[in-house]
Amino acid sequence: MEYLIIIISAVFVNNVVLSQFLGICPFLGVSKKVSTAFGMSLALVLVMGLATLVTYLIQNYVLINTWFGEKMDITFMQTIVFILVIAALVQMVEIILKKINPTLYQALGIFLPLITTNCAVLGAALLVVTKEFSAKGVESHMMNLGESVVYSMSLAIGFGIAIILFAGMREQLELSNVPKSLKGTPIALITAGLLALAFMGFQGIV
Amino acid sequence: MAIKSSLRNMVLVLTLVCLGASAAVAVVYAVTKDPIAAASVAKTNKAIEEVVPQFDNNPSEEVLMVAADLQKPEETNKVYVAKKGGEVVGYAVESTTKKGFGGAFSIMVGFTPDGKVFNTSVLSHSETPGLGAKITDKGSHFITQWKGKNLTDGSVNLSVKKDGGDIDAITASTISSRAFCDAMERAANTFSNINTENQ
Amino acid sequence: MNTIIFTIATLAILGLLLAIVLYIVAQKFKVEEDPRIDTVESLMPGANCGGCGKAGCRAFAEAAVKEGVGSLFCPVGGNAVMQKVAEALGQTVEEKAPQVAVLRCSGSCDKRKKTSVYEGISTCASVAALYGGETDCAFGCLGKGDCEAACQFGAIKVNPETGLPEVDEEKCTACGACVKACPKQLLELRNKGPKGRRIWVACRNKDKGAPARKACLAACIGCGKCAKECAFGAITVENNLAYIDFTKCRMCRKCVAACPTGAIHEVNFPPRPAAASATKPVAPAAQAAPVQKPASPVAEEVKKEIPVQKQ
Amino acid sequence: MNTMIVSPSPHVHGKESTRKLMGDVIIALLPAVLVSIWFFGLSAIHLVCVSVLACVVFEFLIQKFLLKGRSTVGDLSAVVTGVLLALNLPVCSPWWLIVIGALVAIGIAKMTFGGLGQNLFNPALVARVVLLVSFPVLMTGTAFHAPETGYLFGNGDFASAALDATSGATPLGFVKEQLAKGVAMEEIMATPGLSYTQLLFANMGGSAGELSAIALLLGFIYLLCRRVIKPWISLSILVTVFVFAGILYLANPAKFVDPVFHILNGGLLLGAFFMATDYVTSPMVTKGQVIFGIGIGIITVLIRTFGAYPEGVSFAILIMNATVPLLNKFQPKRFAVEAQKK
Amino acid sequence: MSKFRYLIDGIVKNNPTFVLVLGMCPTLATTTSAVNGMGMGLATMAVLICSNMVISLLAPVIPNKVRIPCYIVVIAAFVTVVQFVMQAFTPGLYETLGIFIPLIVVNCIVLGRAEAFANKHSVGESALDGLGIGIGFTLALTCIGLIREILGNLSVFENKFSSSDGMLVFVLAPGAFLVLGYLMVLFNKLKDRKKKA
Amino acid sequence: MRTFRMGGVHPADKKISQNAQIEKLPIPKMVYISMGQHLGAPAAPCVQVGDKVKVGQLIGTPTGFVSAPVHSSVSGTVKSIGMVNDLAKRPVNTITIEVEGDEWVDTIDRTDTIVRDITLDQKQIVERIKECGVVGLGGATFPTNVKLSPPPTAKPTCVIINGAECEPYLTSDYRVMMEMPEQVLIGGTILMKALGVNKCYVGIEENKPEAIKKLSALAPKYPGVEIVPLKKKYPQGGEKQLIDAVIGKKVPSMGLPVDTGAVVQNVGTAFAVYEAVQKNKPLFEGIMTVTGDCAKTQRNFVHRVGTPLSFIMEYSGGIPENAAKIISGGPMMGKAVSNIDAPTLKGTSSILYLTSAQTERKPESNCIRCGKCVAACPMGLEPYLLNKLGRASRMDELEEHHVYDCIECGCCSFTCPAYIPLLDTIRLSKAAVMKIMKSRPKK
Ligand SMILES: Cc1cc2nc3c(=O)[nH]c(=O)nc-3n(C[C@H](O)[C@H](O)[C@H](O)COP(=O)(O)O)c2cc1C
Ligand SMILES: Cc1cc2nc3c(=O)[nH]c(=O)nc-3n(C[C@H](O)[C@H](O)[C@H](O)COP(=O)(O)O)c2cc1C
Ligand SMILES: Cc1cc2nc3c(=O)[nH]c(=O)nc-3n(C[C@H](O)[C@H](O)[C@H](O)COP(=O)(O)O)c2cc1C
Ligand SMILES: Cc1cc2nc3c(=O)[nH]c(=O)nc-3n(C[C@H](O)[C@H](O)[C@H](O)CO)c2cc1C
Ligand code: SF4
Ligand code: SF4
Ligand code: SF4
Ligand code: SF4
Ligand code: FES
Repeated sequence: MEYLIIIISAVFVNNVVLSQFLGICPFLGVSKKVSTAFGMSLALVLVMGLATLVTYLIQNYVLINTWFGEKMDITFMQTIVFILVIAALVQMVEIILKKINPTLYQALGIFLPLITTNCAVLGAALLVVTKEFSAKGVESHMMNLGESVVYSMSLAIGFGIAIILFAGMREQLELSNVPKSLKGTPIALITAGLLALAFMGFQGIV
Repeated sequence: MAIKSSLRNMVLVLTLVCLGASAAVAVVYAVTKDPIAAASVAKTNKAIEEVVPQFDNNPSEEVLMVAADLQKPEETNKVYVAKKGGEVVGYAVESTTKKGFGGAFSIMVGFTPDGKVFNTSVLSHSETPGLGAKITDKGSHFITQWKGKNLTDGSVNLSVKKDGGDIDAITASTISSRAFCDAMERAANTFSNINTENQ
Repeated sequence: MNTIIFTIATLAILGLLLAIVLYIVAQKFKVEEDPRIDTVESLMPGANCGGCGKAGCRAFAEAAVKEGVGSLFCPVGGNAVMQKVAEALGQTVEEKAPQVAVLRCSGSCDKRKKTSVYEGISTCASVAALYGGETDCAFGCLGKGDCEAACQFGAIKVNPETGLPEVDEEKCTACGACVKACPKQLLELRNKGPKGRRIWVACRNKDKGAPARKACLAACIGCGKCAKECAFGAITVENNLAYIDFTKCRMCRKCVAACPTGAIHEVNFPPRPAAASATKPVAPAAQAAPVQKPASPVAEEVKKEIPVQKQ
Repeated sequence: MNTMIVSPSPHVHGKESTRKLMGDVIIALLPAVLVSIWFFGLSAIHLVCVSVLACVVFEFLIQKFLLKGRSTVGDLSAVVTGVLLALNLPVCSPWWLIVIGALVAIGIAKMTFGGLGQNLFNPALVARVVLLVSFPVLMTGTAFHAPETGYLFGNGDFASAALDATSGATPLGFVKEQLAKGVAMEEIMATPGLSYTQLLFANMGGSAGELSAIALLLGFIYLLCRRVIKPWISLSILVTVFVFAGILYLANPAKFVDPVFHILNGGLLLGAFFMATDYVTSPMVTKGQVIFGIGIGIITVLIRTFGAYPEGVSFAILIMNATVPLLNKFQPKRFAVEAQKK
Repeated sequence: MSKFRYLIDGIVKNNPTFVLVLGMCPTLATTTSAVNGMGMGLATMAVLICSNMVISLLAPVIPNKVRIPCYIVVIAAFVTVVQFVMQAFTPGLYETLGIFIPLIVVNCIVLGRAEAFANKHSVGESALDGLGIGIGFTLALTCIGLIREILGNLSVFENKFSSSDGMLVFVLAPGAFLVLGYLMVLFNKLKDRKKKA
Repeated sequence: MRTFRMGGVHPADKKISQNAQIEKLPIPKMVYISMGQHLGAPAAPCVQVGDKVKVGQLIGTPTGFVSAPVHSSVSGTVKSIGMVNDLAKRPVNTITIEVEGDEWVDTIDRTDTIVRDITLDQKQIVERIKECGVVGLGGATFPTNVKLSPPPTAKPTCVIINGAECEPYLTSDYRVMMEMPEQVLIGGTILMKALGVNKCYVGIEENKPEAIKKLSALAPKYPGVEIVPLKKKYPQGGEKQLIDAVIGKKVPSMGLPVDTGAVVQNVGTAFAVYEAVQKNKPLFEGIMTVTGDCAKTQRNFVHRVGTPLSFIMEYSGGIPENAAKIISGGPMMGKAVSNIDAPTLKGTSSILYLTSAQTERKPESNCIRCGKCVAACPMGLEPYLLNKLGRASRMDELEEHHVYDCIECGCCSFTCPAYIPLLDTIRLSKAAVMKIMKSRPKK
């Protein structure tokens, strides 16, 4: 039940793009076609799950640890360490994917580099280790490893749902004659705004 | 322009850059460590000043850790004691609720020694701007209505009027108001427990 | 102090590991692509118009690197770009005479009566698929501007007054997009000519003289006078229609004066000597305009000149 | 006969037009408008007039000065939006609220996308939701009180009974509040003013268009008869709400609202009949339409039951509006199925 | 004079928000008021200038294959430094901007300028570019924040000019997208008009 | 009652000329016989200028597999051979004959007796049909002999005689059924024999109850022939729709009608087949309607192929003053006439006058996504989408959305409340996509 609440909260209520404002650049950039949006989402679910797994461990076993009998807390290094690790991780995923599943690589590979500079990945990594999770029906608490990974993969799924809906709408807009001065990014932003408005309906569900 | 990407170069450069960067960060960390701590103390002090009558000690140094619920002694709240001329003039109780609309928020409640609320102040929150965030409006009726109320003698029913209590809620923000009441209740209980615990 | 040391150590180790990983990646996945393709692409105009016959500028660059520049030509960039590309690849190119699109129809609104009204989507393709067009000339311009829509350089515009498209020779890159777009094949790429001077038959009407005349006052009636006049054999008449081969034409302008309907256009020529034009029934209009409106012939006079068709 | 007209086939037209369709929708909305005028008198007239006028004026001005195109006021779609917006607002909304709503509906939700037919979200609903989010007090609070001006033709006793009962909140908000307090559903339904007959014919709380289920149904039937809309979207919404709410109700009758109440209340019928069926923002093919309806039904009950807002239809429709381009990927059944057989 | 151009370019021609459409997350998330927007803009500007300068210094000795990681480390270091400084001296702002301060690391503007500009230009030019882009970003964010604040909260730089409530949507998520969208239209129109004139 | 299963519209019926008996149109002074009277390669003239020709004499020979011979419809002297504009003002190779008397070739049986016995065998029938230049008279003028020689892989099972005449106004098929019912049924029997099948359906829409009655009464005399009344719905007469309505099978995309086993022939074609096979009469006459609400008279004629349309208009009272558009064919699929001097062809089925109010194309407004076009399309396409994709030149997507399946029936344009000329764009897109598909190397 707790996991269900975490998932619903991350996918709908606190949608990464539409309510937390993370990962807007790829949301705007890779949403011209539904198929690419779908590929991007899959890649993101994979990377965000992995990244959170790794950074969670780093946070709790490297940055906060006892070394040579001395308690150490260098959480202030979070930002640098996380981003470095994420960058490396993405590269590794790329290599490994290419080796073990070339077809999947064909589908997802091109999106991987884009993900490095995606706020959502670093944002989720930082969120799960710094913020308590709170929602209706659960005591707010720091998330454990399992919850963290599920949470950030759910965030990625939320990203996926938002970007796929958005891409569908943009495909339709592409064929309609939107006023010239609004073509392109402006109309995309306004559409995203209205989508965010609709998603506000999920407020308070969990 | 750039030098060759040989293994030696790559390892060397990246390691060096990391070294340099981490050294810089570590140094700045060391330098700003104290100001950061000071800023945080200043913030607490400012909040204390707001909620208790004038004092001349440094309440940040006179902190009591008191549980709101004696059944759960490990969950303690901070209580800052304000003194003037050695005489206790008030207690500033830090209290947190997890029932806010946007999750947890914490407030500082000042009590005079006789148990009356002197003033309240919000330390941190993530309520909706324009709605729940009105709990931070200092002059609003919602905040001023607490002043002078004695929360420890049972004369006040600590819930919003909608739920049958005595507190006027902020319009369209019943949830935040309820949470605020919850935090007040914790603060009041903490206050009541000061004496029981510290004797 | 320990914190600082620990910090530095952690990050240094991380950096080290990362560098090694990246080195391995770099080694394993080298992408081999001829760097010259990028170089050539950067030299291209980047219009991606397809005028060269390739799928776009990048495709052109690939072809140029692979097959050599020999048979390639970028109409947009012209000789200047081709020269640069050749230089970059260490090859040579032949100069190509600069070209420009011309319209082979003179049936402006005042010369060609509308005999029907077309209703439907406003594209030449649609009109052409449906019928011969709003006038009685089944060969002439339909005026719905498919060519204008096809030109990505804004070089061709339908003049609402004449109902005919006009080519702006400054902007035209001779990419040929309009030539492909016109369902009536009314646009032709012709050499720009010395000092921009060109002469061509601005008509494609293959009807016999009488019906052609009836449909359009400016139609070529296939009378053959121009061909007789031309000393260089540049003009041929076939299916009641004259055509000037621009490779043979020497710009003497005799044919222009000989044409009884004004179907032959000339541009960028200096004004004729007064005497010459006075004797001719057809006086060419003001010179410098990129596309000439042929002067309207005096209808009565010309009628007499229409020779009997031989078939 | 000098110049004949020549055009590609077909040479005749069915004579159906956008304006006629919109006119039919307006006619279908009349019963609901009349009911609200019957009960709220002048203020309902004020609401509808301001809303329609503002929508039409904004459409005209934007088309003329910003988009610089042929005036599109004549197609009557702005009037439809105006009437629906009015039916979605509390009866005594101040004029400025209505005007802001009209600006949002026409300016942001419709003309920004290029006008009729191009918008992705239902304009009237975008406006309602923007107002709901922006002015929660005005949109859900005591504004639902009947005006002091009294009822033009109504019967005072009946009205005041209803008013006391719901103390100004919408019936749905009221029920939700009571349920949250732990009052059992049966007890709540015993409150005067909340009987089903009242909901069916004319209940007092809620937006102008939520008053009478019968009036809305009448309009719906008119639209079906005139073949303006097909029933699939509306039916699938109602069935889904009934089933989903029914399951919840059966699981715990004390905690959840019963399904009939769900259906008769809170603009569900208005939404299902008139707003979810907006051509522009609903799928084309029956399969998509059914999924669209099911989605709206589920989200509506979810929001109503668990969400922060007492009312969920508007959000549900907007959320499903966003899925329409994807749902339109369901292609109609092709005639020639075995494509590329050769 | 010519160097001065780099600065101006960053504000108009290469405006990171309206033209390059980069760094959208902080742009949308932190502009609930003009002050917040400006704070975010300044923080980003500080990082931009410093990282631009350092990267333009380091670029010649960095092998291509570790280019991105090196840049990221440099940027992340500056971000962390800014984090400390803000925590110490503007704790209130630091708390409001929250997670978006560390996220400056992945702000595409910063890495983007490092890639597109700093590694090809001198230290001075890079600093100017960072300053220009930073000003452009700050102006844009302040502007968005101001409009959202005026519409959503009826206040200007956190001074309420009316005691009633504004239109809440504008301080909430949808308002961010809408305001940016319409501002972009306005920006483009103004730019077009200037071009024509 | 049977009908096809998807889409369709209900334009007003308007069969106002249905009670006008077929009359013989006088022979004009000059006829213009086009060499391109049929789908496929035009015929090649086989007479010289100055030659004397008789009625029914071969004057054009087919030039390919899908092509048909052309016969003279009059007797007289060949005046010229050359380009003459057709009704769309496009030049077509044409033989102009100056009429002198009315002398027929003597192989033609000119009596009125109905010949019921079919003496020719299967092969001879097809050969005769080919020699007589019989082409489909339902609109496409596809050479009938080609349809009767299906590819060896196809297994014909039935003939369907298309008596739907679903287009408003048109009544020529109805008149044929009313006045030559037996000949049509014999034609059907001949077609069965030609294909070696033993089933022949005659599909007739319910708005022609008299014809249904008449044919049903005669049908029992002809084994295998069955009259199938159909609901009134446009485009019932479309080949694919008719097959679906009558035998419930769907012609596959890019497939041939015979893939379902059915071969569809128009009633007029059936009559022409009868005349060719039983009377040895080549196809040089056609039956056509002159009609329109504003028309001076409502007529049905037998015309000699090559008669100028203007002659027929004059003969039937002249062009009405308020006619704004003249159509050859029905209002849904017919071609607008831009050249009234153009000659009739074998397939010319009508002259229809429409007033400007009737044919008004209002300025198009935005698509309101009402889905009415989707619901109306008998092929299950999405016209609104094809229109948008077409205007954006998205060839790949047009192909994905089956633009090539469009039968150009016009239901979509007819029904669109926004007055969007959907078929205009779809037709162009279809042509462009088909061109691309054809140029693709086959697997
Ligand atoms: C986007 C959004 C933000 C909200 N923020 C708050 C909030 O911060 N505090 C609060 O008490 N209610 C908030 N609400 C309103 C609650 O969801 C709920 O409707 C309200 O508190 C109960 O209504 P009432 O106070 O009028 O009885 C918010 C609603 C929405 C849609
Ligand atoms: C939309 C449409 C409507 C048609 N309507 C008729 C019709 O009413 N009667 C008819 O005989 N043929 C009609 N046809 C032509 C038939 O599809 C088919 O070509 C014809 O019946 C075949 O017979 P034929 O070869 O003898 O002409 C129509 C075709 C289309 C595409
Ligand atoms: C190349 C070609 C071959 C055809 N072969 C056959 C055939 O073997 N059998 C048949 O019944 N129809 C055949 N058709 C006829 C068409 O499928 C169709 O019946 C004809 O175009 C008339 O249809 P319409 O009047 O509905 O347009 C062929 C058509 C073409 C273009
Ligand atoms: C059946 C039907 C329902 C409609 N419903 C709405 C509606 O809910 N809201 C609205 O703004 N307009 C509605 N309209 C009008 C119009 O379609 C709408 O304004 C478009 O979305 C504007 O592009 C409706 C029109 C029709 C025909
Ligand atoms: S006028 Fe024709 S040839 Fe010239 S640039 Fe335009 S499209 Fe190309
Ligand atoms: S030249 Fe050709 S394409 Fe251009 S308007 Fe005339 S007919 Fe159309
Ligand atoms: S014309 Fe084509 S697309 Fe339109 S309804 Fe007919 S088959 Fe469908
Ligand atoms: S019928 Fe017309 S308005 Fe309706 S969906 Fe089709 S194209 Fe659009
Ligand atoms: S700023 Fe670019 S993804 Fe967040």
